Amino acid sequence: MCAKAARGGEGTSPSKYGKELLAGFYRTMTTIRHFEQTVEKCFLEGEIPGFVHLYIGEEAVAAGVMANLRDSDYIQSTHRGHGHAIAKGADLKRMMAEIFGKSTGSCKGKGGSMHIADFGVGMLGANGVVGGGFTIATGAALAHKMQGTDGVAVAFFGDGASNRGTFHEAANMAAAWGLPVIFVCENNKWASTTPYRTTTSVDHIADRAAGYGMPGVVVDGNDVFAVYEGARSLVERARRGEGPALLECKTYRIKGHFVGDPEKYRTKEEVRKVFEETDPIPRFESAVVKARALTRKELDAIDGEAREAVRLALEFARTSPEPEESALFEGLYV
Amino acid sequence: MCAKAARGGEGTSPSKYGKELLAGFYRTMTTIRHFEQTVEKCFLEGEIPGFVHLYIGEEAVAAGVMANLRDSDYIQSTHRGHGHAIAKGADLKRMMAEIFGKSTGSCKGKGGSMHIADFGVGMLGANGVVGGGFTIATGAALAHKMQGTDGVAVAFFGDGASNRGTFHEAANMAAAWGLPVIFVCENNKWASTTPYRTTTSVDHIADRAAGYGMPGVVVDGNDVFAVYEGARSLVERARRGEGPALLECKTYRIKGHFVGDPEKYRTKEEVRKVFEETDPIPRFESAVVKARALTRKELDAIDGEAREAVRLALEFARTSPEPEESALFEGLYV
Amino acid sequence: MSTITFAQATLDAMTEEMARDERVFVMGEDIARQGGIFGQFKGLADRFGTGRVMDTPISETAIVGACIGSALAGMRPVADMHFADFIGVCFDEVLNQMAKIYYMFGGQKSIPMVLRAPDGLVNQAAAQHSQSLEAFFLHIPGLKVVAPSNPADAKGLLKSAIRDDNPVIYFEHKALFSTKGEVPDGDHLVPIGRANVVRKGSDVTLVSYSMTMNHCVKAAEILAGEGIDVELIDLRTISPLDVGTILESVARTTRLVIAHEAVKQGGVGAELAAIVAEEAIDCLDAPIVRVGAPFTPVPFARPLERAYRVTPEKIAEAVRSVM
Amino acid sequence: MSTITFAQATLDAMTEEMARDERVFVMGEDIARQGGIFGQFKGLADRFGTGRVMDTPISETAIVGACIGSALAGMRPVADMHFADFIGVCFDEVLNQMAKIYYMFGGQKSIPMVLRAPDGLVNQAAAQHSQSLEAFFLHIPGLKVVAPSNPADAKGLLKSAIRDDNPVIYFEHKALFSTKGEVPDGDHLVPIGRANVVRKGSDVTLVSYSMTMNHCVKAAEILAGEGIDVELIDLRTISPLDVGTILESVARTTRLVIAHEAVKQGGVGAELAAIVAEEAIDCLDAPIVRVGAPFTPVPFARPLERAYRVTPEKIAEAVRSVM
Ligand SMILES: Cc1ncc(C[n+]2csc(CCOP(=O)(O)OP(=O)(O)O)c2C)c(N)n1
Ligand SMILES: Cc1ncc(C[n+]2csc(CCOP(=O)(O)OP(=O)(O)O)c2C)c(N)n1
Ligand SMILES: [Mg+2]
Ligand SMILES: [Mg+2]
Repeated sequence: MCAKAARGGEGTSPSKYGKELLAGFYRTMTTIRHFEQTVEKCFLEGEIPGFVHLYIGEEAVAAGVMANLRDSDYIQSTHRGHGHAIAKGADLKRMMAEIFGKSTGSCKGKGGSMHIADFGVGMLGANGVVGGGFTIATGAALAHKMQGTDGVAVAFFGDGASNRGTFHEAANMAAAWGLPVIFVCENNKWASTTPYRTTTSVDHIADRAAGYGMPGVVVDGNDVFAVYEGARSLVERARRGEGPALLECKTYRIKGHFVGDPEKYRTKEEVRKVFEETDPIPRFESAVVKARALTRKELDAIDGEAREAVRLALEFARTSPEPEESALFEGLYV
Repeated sequence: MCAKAARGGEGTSPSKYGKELLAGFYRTMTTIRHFEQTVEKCFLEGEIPGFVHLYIGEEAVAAGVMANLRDSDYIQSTHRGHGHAIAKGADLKRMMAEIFGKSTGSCKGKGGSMHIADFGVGMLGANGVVGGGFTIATGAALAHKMQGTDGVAVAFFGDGASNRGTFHEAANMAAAWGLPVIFVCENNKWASTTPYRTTTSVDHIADRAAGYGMPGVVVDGNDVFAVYEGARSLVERARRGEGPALLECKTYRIKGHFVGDPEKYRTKEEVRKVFEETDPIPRFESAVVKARALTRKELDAIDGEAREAVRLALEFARTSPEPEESALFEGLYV
Repeated sequence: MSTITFAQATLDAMTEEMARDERVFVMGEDIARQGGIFGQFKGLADRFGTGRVMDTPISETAIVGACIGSALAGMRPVADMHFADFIGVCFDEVLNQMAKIYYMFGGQKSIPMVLRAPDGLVNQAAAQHSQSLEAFFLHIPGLKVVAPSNPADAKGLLKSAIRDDNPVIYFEHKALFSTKGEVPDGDHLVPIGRANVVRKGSDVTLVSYSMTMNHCVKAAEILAGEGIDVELIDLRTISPLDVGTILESVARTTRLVIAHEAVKQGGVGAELAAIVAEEAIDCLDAPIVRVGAPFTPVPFARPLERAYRVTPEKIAEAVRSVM
Repeated sequence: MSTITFAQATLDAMTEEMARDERVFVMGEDIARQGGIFGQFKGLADRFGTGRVMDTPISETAIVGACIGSALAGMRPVADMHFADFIGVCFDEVLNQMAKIYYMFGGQKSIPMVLRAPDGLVNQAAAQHSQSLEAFFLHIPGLKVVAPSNPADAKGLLKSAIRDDNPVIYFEHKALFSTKGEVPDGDHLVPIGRANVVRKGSDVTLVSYSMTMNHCVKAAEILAGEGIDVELIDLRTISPLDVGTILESVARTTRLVIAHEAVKQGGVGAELAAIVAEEAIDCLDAPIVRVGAPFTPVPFARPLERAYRVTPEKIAEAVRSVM
């Protein structure tokens, strides 16, 4: 347990998975991609207000992790929460409406992008406070344990968030109490404008797991199979009552920190190159096609459905009414 | 660096040290012991108010660490701060007066035991907030670095304090920036009424150092030589600009958590046994006498001086005036 | 009715509510093995097991955060802050999570959680172990804040807080734990948001809460001897404030004095004074006077701490000044 | 005089003070590489190097704690909070360390430190990125708290804060950064603790600070058109309060309205109203009216955020209500 972070899930062949699972991976990733591209466009055109952080390029993490979860499992998300919500099964229409600030939104327009949430499917909320979710997920896991279920909770967090003290307190509590929580790090190399390694003292955040007596696994976060396998063993372990774990998914933040970020701290060239080489969606496509696990046609059909679902969500959001001013005063207390 | 915490300094022979150093170890330890016994007595007799946490049984840690420090180095202490202050060279009279709440105290009677401090000798204060000192010591180390000195800072903390998020934030910042700070854990097996291992997820707190890319060393905290050697290499390393480190000193809290603690959570027998077997002062005495490094007579002379210094401190505290009420309103702003 | 200590009253409340509803549990430092620093959890772990009465690491952000998370997942947690002074450690969890989740997420799930915070001056515990910090939480929408002054209210308010579906901060003064008082038997509930007129009077309205109520009772007795008839109101709930009860009283007495142990500047008294100055200034025949701690950290030494304290004498003097 | 933005004014203050005193340095998230989210640190790292302008980990307790420690060791740190909303993360460091060290340790060493906290509503940033939290710090002895409303004060107060030997929290409203104004050339200092009578008037005293001052200026113009002559006071410093200037004004105008963007309940307005109700109630010819945000978290959707805002119209209406 105290050894260096293990590496997991590399080089898995798609053909060992059933079609349904593979189609699910693809549907999740492509839905997120279309959703985020739509949000970006609408934001830049002034339709969406507030702060918006896009998940583009990191879709394999949400898709791979969430394929191991049930509705009754919980996740705690970050400020970059759309992908998590979609992968956990949140309603696209109500999500898009929320991001547009409409009364039909999942938070009735009170939250917006940074507070996207769908408690009905166990998505316990994006969080505007970086690192605010570690302890909340730990508490949800505690509830599972107290209630005698085999449910788990997942806390997503960024490389930047890994340096919040809440990580430490949650990790120790979860490990000391053997709670079924998986801390999933999306190491996308950047915390806003700050490169990962300049403010974080270790190469792999998963190396910190040993200090809590929990497994720490590093996977290629742009390989949905690697993420799926890495998460699977840790989730199963947690369901068996063997306690928490840390999964670090190495990925890259393709877009600016938020929509509108001038991105002066890195070159377009650098980003373009990484994206071309590692974009999880074409990687998945060519892997499954090559392995004859899914055909181009099947993929295109799924992609078309995803595109259509996002289009409908956009239409729903656009045509939904804004909340009445009186709603300001509603819903402060039960 | 990522390996399990190293063990350091065991089995050192006293004869390799000069007399002055040995006498210093003994003077520090025996002064602390007499000081604390006096404080305990005065508290139980109602002369001292407030909360008082005694350092009895842990003297070797302060003595061993501080023997590596200069006046210009800084320490941040804990709620159990008398021993640290004495070992760092704080004035005994003003310390005792402070604990008595007298105007001649080092904090003019405003702080008391839990806020004992003597900035003049680099003792930056006891802290009533458990874990409040990690980041402050890190900042003092940062100042050393910015000022271009080879000074260091030491943050003392308990096993209980190791679970505060501030530990994590300070450790990462110190390691990422290569700051000359040593985190010295006094693992005395108890956090108030709670046994160490029930709330802390690892056997050795030093095992957490690897997660920050810093050395983590475990020593017998009741062996002043082991502490001295363990601290020495880490302090020298920090002075050379090689960054922070964690030193875990295994010790035991002989007294109740605070003076007056009914101690219902453990047996007197358990405590008596540990104390008899591990009390750092007789251990030191027999080691140096056996090695003919210091004689019984020399030890007795030092002990006598320590006893007398504490007696004088007590007299000073007792005969000093309480602050005037008007002092309440003084010294809020510069 | 039985006469019990404040600590016992809170313990009875915990015991009854934990027996009634198995979703209720409690976590904090040194509460299971020790039974709380003030004996307020004594025997609770024996009765309900350490699965529902949990000793935690010294990790206040994890304590509050985990309670929030468990609440989202259907539990009804109680957290113990050990000393209210440490609430700053988990202030973000209180301010940005616990208080906001219900509103910010559009009412998807409320946080039925109680944060118990032993506060106030006792034992010359000095700057970091003596504070009264309730005013911060008056300024945070989404929280309820209570501060009982006696065993009966301690029990009744704690039971109401546990049953409330909103997050409640429960300030319990450390010096009150050992005080005794009569507590109604059975399922005694005190509604949150309702002040208590403890003493009817016609000359001046004196408002307080928590430990300082005891000083006000003494002050009212002193003043009665001088012919000043004090109407004494125990606020009990600090947020939401029972404005109606106060305005009604001030309308009759035409004078208002507010006393609390917390620092005067920016304290709860400021809000009360401001409300009355806004809603009922025409009723007033005198300045609104506040009695609170001076603007310094709590000092350690005996004479300094004594000078720092809000006392019956200081309260009586303030009342005299408006007559 | 030159006309510059608020952001530039703070940058000039930083540049001048860092050039003047090499003990001054600054740390925060995204300030070196990016120059601050609002451009308020642009180019500072190029000029002084990343040894004095440091990008930190996302570790607010370490940021504030390390600044405190460096101050104890002779430095004069400035910390950037990124958004004031995150000050809860390091609230214990502010409340129990930064504010108390000088007093609690008997004056051995003060903490000459500035905590910069960009606050307020901008851009529909919702519940966790829009708050105005200054009232908490009014209630903490040992801190000074300032909140400039224009570029000249921004520069002068920041320079004074950096030179002050006490810890100062510097609230800078996010919507102000891009606003322009005239700033005196050279070593422009604005004293901490001194309010500014921005507009002389005889009918009513209107007190505000930070961004809301701009709304008050507009309200005063509207009201002037209706024949109501407003005396407008920019508080500038929230703690210690310049009570003298306010009492002097109220004594002349006999009416007081206070406006701020923060939640009304428990806000700075409460303390101001309470002071006047205590010290000058006899001067008053009308209720003291406060204008502040309603008691809810900041909502996201456009119409909700609009309804939430304190506007010139709401302020004008409040003033009319006391005439
Ligand atoms: C406590 C806190 N500090 C700072 C911020 C401002 N902030 C928002 S996102 C962000 C960077 C987060 O980086 P990371 O955790 O790596 O997530 P990523 O954006 O890369 O997904 C920062 C500094 C915040 N929201 N909360
Ligand atoms: C933030 C905070 N939480 C809780 C406490 C109460 N408290 C004081 S000492 C203590 C136990 C500390 O244990 P440890 O760190 O092991 O130090 P030791 O007392 O054993 O020296 C606790 C819980 C506190 N002072 N500060
Ligand atoms: Mg990142
Ligand atoms: Mg301990």
